[in-house]
Amino acid sequence: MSNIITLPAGTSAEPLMAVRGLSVAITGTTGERQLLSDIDLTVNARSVLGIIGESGSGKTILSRALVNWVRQPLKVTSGTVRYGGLDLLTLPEAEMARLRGREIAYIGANPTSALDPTVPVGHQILEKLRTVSPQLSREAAHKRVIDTLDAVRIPSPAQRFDEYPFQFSGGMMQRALIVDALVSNPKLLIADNITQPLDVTVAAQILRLLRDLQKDFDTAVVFISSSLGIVSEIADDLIVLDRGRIVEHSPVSDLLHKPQHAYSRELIAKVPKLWSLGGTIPQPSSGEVVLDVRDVEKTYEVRDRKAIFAHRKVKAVRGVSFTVRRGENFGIIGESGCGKSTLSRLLSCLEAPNSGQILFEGQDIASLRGADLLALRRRFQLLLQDPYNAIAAHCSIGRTIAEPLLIHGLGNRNEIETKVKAVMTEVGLPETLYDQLPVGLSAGQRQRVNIARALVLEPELLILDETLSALDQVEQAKLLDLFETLQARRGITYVYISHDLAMVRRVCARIAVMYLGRIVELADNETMFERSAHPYTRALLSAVPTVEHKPYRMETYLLEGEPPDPIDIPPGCSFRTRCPFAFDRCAIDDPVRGADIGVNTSACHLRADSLPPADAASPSNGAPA
Amino acid sequence: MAFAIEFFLRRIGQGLVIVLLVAFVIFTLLRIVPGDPIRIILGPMTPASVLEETARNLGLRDPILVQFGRFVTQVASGDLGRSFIRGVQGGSTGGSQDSAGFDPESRASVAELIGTALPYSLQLAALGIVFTLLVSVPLGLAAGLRSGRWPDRLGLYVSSFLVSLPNIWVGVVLIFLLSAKTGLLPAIGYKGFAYTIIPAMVLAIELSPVLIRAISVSVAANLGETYFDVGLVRGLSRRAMIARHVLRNAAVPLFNLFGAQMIGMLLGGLFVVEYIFSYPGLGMLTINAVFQRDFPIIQAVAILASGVLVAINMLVDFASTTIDRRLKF
Amino acid sequence: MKTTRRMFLAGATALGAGSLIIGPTGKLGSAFAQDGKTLSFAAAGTVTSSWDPSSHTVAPQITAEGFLFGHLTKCPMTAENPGEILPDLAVEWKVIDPFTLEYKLRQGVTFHDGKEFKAEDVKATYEYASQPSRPASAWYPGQVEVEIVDDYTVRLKTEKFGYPALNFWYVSAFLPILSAKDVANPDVLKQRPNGTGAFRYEATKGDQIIFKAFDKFHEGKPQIETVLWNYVPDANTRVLGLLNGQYHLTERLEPEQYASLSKEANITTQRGLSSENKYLHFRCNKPPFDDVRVRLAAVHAIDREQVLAVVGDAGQASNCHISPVKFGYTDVASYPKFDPELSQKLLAEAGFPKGQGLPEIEYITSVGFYPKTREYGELITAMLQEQGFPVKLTTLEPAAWEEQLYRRADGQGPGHIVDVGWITGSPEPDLVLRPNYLSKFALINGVSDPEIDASLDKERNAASTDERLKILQTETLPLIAAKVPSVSLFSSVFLRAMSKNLQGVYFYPNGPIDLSKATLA
Amino acid sequence: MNSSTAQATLPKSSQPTRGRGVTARILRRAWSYTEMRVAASVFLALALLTMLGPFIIDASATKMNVTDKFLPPLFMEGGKLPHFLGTDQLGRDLLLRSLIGLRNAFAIGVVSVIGMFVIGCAIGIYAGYRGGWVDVILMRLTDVQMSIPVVILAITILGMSRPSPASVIAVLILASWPVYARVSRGVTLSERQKEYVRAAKILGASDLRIMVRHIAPNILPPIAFVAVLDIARMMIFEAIFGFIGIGIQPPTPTFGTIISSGTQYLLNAWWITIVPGVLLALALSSLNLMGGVLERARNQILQGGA
Repeated sequence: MSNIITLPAGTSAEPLMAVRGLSVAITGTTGERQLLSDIDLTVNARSVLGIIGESGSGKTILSRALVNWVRQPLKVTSGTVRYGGLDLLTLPEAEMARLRGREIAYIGANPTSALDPTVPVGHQILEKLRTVSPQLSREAAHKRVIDTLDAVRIPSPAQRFDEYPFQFSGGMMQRALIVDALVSNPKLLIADNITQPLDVTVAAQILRLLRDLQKDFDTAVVFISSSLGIVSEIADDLIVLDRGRIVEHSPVSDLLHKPQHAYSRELIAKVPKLWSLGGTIPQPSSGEVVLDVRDVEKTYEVRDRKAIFAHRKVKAVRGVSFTVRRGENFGIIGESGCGKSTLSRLLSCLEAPNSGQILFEGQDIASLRGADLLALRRRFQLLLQDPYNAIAAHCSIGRTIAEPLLIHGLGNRNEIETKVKAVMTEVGLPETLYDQLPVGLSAGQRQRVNIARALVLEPELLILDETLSALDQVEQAKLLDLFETLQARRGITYVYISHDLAMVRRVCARIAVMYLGRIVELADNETMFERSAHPYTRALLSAVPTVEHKPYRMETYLLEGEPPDPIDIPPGCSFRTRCPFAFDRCAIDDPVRGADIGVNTSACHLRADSLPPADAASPSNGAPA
Repeated sequence: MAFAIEFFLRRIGQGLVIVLLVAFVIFTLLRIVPGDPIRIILGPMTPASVLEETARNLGLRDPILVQFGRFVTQVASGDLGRSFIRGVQGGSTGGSQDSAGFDPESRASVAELIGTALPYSLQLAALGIVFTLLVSVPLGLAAGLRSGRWPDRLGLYVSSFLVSLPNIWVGVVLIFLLSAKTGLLPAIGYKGFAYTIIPAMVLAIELSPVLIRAISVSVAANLGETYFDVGLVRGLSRRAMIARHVLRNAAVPLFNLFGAQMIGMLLGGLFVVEYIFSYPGLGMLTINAVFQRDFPIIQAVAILASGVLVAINMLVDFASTTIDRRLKF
Repeated sequence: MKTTRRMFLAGATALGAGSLIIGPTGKLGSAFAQDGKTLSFAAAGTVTSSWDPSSHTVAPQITAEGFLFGHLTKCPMTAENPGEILPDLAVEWKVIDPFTLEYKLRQGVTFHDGKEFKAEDVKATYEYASQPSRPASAWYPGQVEVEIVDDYTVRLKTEKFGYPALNFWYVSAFLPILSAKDVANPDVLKQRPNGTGAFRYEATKGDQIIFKAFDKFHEGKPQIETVLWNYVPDANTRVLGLLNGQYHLTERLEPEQYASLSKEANITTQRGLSSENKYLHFRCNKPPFDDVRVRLAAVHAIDREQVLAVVGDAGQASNCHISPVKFGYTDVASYPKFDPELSQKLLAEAGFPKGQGLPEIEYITSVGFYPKTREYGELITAMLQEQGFPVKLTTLEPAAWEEQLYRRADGQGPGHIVDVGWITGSPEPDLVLRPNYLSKFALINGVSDPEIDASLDKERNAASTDERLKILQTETLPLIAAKVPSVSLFSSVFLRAMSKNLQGVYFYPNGPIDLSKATLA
Repeated sequence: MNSSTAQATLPKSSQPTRGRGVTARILRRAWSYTEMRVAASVFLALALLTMLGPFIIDASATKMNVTDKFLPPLFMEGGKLPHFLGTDQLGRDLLLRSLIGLRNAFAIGVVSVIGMFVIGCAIGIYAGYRGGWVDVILMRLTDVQMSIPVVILAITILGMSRPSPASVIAVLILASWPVYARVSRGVTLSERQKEYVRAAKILGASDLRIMVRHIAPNILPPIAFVAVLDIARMMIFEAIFGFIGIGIQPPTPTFGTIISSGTQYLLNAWWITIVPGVLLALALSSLNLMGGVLERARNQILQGGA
């Protein structure tokens, strides 16, 4: 079958891959259920085919079917996947194996579990390279891997070669996997949702990297994503997948501007919008200060593997200060590792800060114990992200919501039931659920149970730690409305901790941006999104995958590399290692953000007007200024 | 390197504490359970006053902590003491009632007794492990690699069946079948290597099911890991993935199983099996010592056993962290 | 009294001895010990490191000492004539008065070290060994003075110590004669045995003791040059060794082993009634067995015939608290018999109708020391339960059992019923009766009964052996049978086996083996 | 296998990951195995036989009858009713004794497993939840405990004291609680990071309440499945103790004592040893097979839905 290898793939006459009438079903105890129906698609050489669909639409199954990776309980029920004159689906396993990794490469959504955790990353890439190109000498292969690692801008590749998968961040790992996929120079690359687990700034980097490489390597790419914003950045053509069926297939610009199918329009409507928002932007409140966070620090110790009996300090939160006023919606945003979750634990009094104070109505919550703490907990609640794990499966819904009342010893059995039912109605849960187990509740309903449980204590301050991020857009919107209603009725103050810029944009009056354990910018909503003063904020905003016009162009603000290790925070401005505008002073002098007295502050030596003006970058693919 | 040094320093330190605690627990236990060794040392008809006096002379009436302190000092200087009961001839003597002249020097040194018995036990243990591996590695691998299919079921049946056989019974049945009925192999006592075979088979029957199950679960779990499927899609062959990655990853839980469970089972098994077969190893020595209230031997064996367990656990953990760098220690 | 001995699988392989192929190494072992001069003995017990006979009461060591030491007299202890006394180092003996015995000593006897045997040695030995501080003094009636009449005549005098000298009449056959020189130097005594016996001590190597024939043995040098005492704790291994020719002689067989070895062509089995009886002692100083009616009720509940059926060859029926090979043995007519109705009646009289109200009774027995103790323990437990005794059986390993056996400082012992055997090396009945039934001792049962005490003193103080025999048989033994501080279940039979080509061996009922006339073809 | 594939196809809401939902699913999954049903039937049949045995076989058969000793099983020459499987050295009915032995062993197994489960998990949850030095000390304690093999510990304690059912159970618990402490501690460690624990804390629940009301109901059911295997293990230990002579004392029938006394008569009355052993092996095999299937089902459910 050597003709497969030598086949002049991608000639204009013939598509690289053609899928015809592909159907996949799942077999289970309840019989067969169709997951993909009658898929037709064509991948042309050197082109990028985007596939967009929501979770559950069958994207991943489709992507795997393209490499004949369909296993029990899934089953291909009909159709062909033709590649170079062969039907991959009927190809014997041994011949399929000769195509995989050589002609057709695949990258999945979960980079951290894609490689053997016990073998250094470089060694695994080397192993693959040597398998697909046995003629390469060990030294040559080694050099090629390191060169390619270098090409995808992995810092100090020779050293990284010997590091283990767990030592790679998600973004680094995804780069390594791109290397792994491209090192054999395949004709077709299938990239299944590869930016999904990544932060927006890192995802933007990966996206750009993939686009560059695709051009350099002349590889055809099937790019699968659930984010229209992302896929539209890279794809030439776009396929819209809805419940296992292709509903639309058209060039990206056509789809974005003239969607044919109702579902496509729905998808586009769902893409979060930050700047083309209707309605009013939330305004700062002038109420009394409810929460006053003063210069809070939190450090953890980890064991040092390189020295004897040594510990290293992880500086998770470094001098965070802000104030929240009554009736206000305050937002804290940042990417993974920025210290949000530590801050959330500090705010919810699960941990105490190493230094600094957290004052709730003037009282330092870190010093509270016993009954005082219990009393505080009534007025001060936190809502968590995961609606599945936050409530117990073995308790009835009524019992779950009643739990805080029982803990605090509020009321007798009847009073509790009345209260619980009232609050259930308030959050939009039917009273009939009172005696039911949470099994079968949707994510939104579960989150409502969660909210009801917090509300039953009638708190004054609610901290929402990624509370809505597990929900889809529609549910999110409904709950945000609920919060608004509750705020109006009960005068609750909210602190939203989130990485979701669109959500924050919609509801928060004032917003703090965190980077490496610090608030780098704190400003009111409008200033933040329209006239941000910090390069990091701008980078963040520029990387948001939207399909609207952005004031900050990605080309201008794209960040290099990844945030430094919180153990080894560089001297000077901690952002300077990635800042496109860093200059000499940044390396010596750590910029300090002014105290939060209601004005907008930013921790940057540059004044907002020395940064490139919003929406002023050149429209071409120009290098950063 | 720094990691290795710290690892061993830390673990040896912890290990010493554990061994010391084990020694203390056993030491205390021996002194609070009913049964006064002095009656056995001196024999049944010794007058009470003589009993007391000898017990005092031997330090058996001091507070436990004082006795323990003395014992630890003695062990630290390399002396495991002398048996209460066993004469230098090796056999247990029963009561030498020479109250005036009870002379510990005439009793066998514990270190020597252990030194004599240990090689037998090691030989038995080694052969047992070899048998165990011969049975469980092929079966476990087959079961793990064909998860859900017949080799897997076979593995389940075989391990469920073997684990249900009490070693005492298996021992007796094997003696009956292989020795008494057919005369294929010798069984009771020890007069040559052949005497190790049946006891080792009993050990293997006890250990195999655990290992079969562990290997199959561990291998199957790794086949279910994303990296395995991804590896195939990345272009590596199934064989290469299994040989280079699955087995490597599967080894980590197996190492831990070996350290945490198998060695303990092996030690326990040795005791019972040696007892069944009158096999002159450590287990036999210890069981007799227990029944004879021969404290010095029991203590020494307990210390030795826990020391071995601690050391093996340390090595196993080190091997695991070397294979899988994510593991903490 | 005590050995460690594995009962495990005892008999398992021996039962199939006929069809048994010994393992590969078996052949190897048969190569040695075939020269006709070396006898290899598989012993069930080992010896202490002290060779001073007065330092212990350990049965296997007495067997070992049997090779080495001579005694003034010999008692073959046969059931036909339990009181028979034969000369050994003494050639004549007579009663001078109630407190004096005279022995004429044999001339021309030498110790292993070459010293000539004389009256001084008898004096030294008797006066040393009978000191109450010597651990083995319990074997002897009491302290004694020895008067040297001349080099070959001695007189044992007991007047000063207040008991009749006749008490030594039989014990003289049991007390090993030491050299006066050694008695003066206890260290030597401990380290190197020096007697007048047929064999001398050569060396101890690991589990083996080597004895060599004594050239100047007064009855003539034994034909067997070397005796190897191999300590083989496992009964099964002993049998296997015997079968494959590694050993010529072995002891302490299980009944099943004995039965199957009897069928072997080249093996001689030997079944010898021993001086040991097996007893169940009742702890008489605590309820409920402080009441003689309850004790009798228990005894009437036990069908000793069934017990014997379980014990098989290892036991022989006897209705007496002493063994048939003991002086004074008689078949006590009034010995309590299996009678459930009487048992119920006695229980009711004692206030425990059908056993109601009895506390839980613990029956302590050993496993692995005497044959079949657990089996008949279960049987007796069931029999007692049948009559309403709430009995719980506790089986212990020999060491643990022995630790529980004797009364403690507070006078009481653990449990309520204890299974034990009592063996002595002389026909003297008092060695059994006084330690067990005299209130002052009552080592195990703790009985305190003036009538028994009086009767025991009366028989001891009898002026002549005939009179003593009469008192024992008509008064003392029936009295003990009526009061049952303990019940004697049966008399033990020792089961041994040897190679067919070993002949002329004499086994004493308490264990020692006389090889001085033995030949090995 | 292919959990990731299956996961991708299932809508999230159908994947309960914790609590009783899981338990029920594991049980359902386990029951779908033929092995489970066969093993359960065998076990149930034995249990029934144990309960009914004394009614089927004449009760006097348990009594000793020296004239009827060493009767072979019915299928052999010389067998005699009502002794289906023959008699022992004291003429007692072997089947009945084995069944009673099985019942006693099972009772001891169950009680000791419950004991070690409760104690071990309580300690494990406490250590895992508390963390810090409490954890270090408790875990080192389990190290110590685990460094003494069960048999050695048992021989030392039981061999030196007077064994009774209670002391046998106590020794088994003492020797085996660390396993449960370790497992439950491990799960608790990861569990206390989970959101529901944080949620409960934020609501103001005390630590005790969190451990008892929130963590325990979540983590214990899956551990309980493994405990089934331990019942069998404990029954084997009970037999070993009986064999060595440090278990429950005769005449109460236990497998260990029956086997150990039978070994003396192995060649002329092999059934005394073999018959109870076969019965025990049958009972334990069914128990172990059930445990094995449960464990397997648990792994499938937990890995498939994690």
